[in-house]
Amino acid sequence: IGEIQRFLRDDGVIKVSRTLKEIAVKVHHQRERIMKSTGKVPSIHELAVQLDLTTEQIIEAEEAVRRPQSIYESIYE
Amino acid sequence: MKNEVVVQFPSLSEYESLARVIVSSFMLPYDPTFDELSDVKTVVSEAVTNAIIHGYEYQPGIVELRLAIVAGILTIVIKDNGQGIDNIEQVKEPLFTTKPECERSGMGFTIMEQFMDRCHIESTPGKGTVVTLEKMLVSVAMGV
Amino acid sequence: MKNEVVVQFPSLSEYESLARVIVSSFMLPYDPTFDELSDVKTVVSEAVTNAIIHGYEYQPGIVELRLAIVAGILTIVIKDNGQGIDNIEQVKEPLFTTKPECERSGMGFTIMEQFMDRCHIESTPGKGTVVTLEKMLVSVAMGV
Ligand SMILES: Nc1ncnc2c1ncn2[C@@H]1O[C@H](COP(=O)(O)OP(=O)(O)O)[C@@H](O)[C@H]1O
Ligand SMILES: Nc1ncnc2c1ncn2[C@@H]1O[C@H](COP(=O)(O)OP(=O)(O)O)[C@@H](O)[C@H]1O
Ligand SMILES: [Mg+2]
Ligand SMILES: [Mg+2]
Repeated sequence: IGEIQRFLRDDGVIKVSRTLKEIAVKVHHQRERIMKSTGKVPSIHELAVQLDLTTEQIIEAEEAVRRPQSIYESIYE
Repeated sequence: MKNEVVVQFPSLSEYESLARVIVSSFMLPYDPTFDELSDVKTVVSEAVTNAIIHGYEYQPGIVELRLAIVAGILTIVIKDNGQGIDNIEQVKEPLFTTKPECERSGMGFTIMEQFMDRCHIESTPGKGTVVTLEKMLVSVAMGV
Repeated sequence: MKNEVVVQFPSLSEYESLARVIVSSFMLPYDPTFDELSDVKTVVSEAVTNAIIHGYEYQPGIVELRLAIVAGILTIVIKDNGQGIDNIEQVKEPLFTTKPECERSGMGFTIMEQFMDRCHIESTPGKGTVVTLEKMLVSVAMGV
């Protein structure tokens, strides 16, 4: 993620919505993985640590993929 | 209330998202699970949407959101100064809605009662509505 | 202010993150760039931290955050009712800090001035401080 962010930063005009969507996908996969292996729902903190993200990023990402605009993007990308 | 967060925002549906991230961030220090968080976000969405579409009927107004956690109990208060509710028992009934034309499900209050440990409605017709929601946080309850 | 969001939260550093996600959620409908959002979150952190550690000196108090976007200009107001600032010109100077023991960098206001288009400080000693920050949003400016 750090790498991606650095790349995106260089570009300068990359939209946040895009980065957040990528984070949301990672979070979703990790959550499924944890639930399969432990049978428990992970906490946001656990996911943040495992994915080297901040809890803030997870909250933002989860919300961003709810937006109609993001749905539009994921359909047409 | 101790350590309370108070938010006022315009009665526009674009702020539903704001209310959801605020409650998420507020709960974070209590290490919520994904599911806990998603339940709470859902009820906040329901209550905020109600304030916007029923309370203010899409007219400009201010929605107030208050959050506090005391002794492991999360309290969420959602307040509007809109048209209020005549019959509180009736609106709590599953599938009851006064806006069937809006494709509303009439399940908002049912969801709030289901997902939270307490759902209390106070309302004065012509003055507005205050919905108070409470939930015992599992992680805190378990002493995690 | 039109379409303004007002948030009051206790002067505890755990709410710095709340302030950051609030501003982020508030800006997101305007489809900000990565840099824009990260700059704005940084200045919000700086101003909120200042209110907590300098304004209230870690004593209990309320920090107020106000957000509005009008004609593509984001306005952020951070207000405390803390001890206030004696010499505003002085505190704006790079590296100036009254808390060198805290490993503060003295760069808070310099960062705010750098990252935002406007940084205005109003303060009354003994009464509190209001910091007003403005930024023209690129995405809006470009009509994206
Ligand atoms: N904030 C409010 N102000 C006025 N009326 C409300 C409010 N919230 C709910 N109501 C009334 O309660 C009814 C049931 O609400 P709800 O269970 O959320 O179903 P729905 O929103 O789908 O109609 C609404 O149809 C409306 O008449
Ligand atoms: N909200 C505030 N209330 C009172 N004093 C403040 C406030 N914000 C900043 N100051 C004063 O301005 C100085 C410079 O602030 P800043 O540039 O952020 O550097 P730093 O926080 O690292 O000291 C602080 O050391 C403090 O004396
Ligand atoms: Mg409803
Ligand atoms: Mg500072």
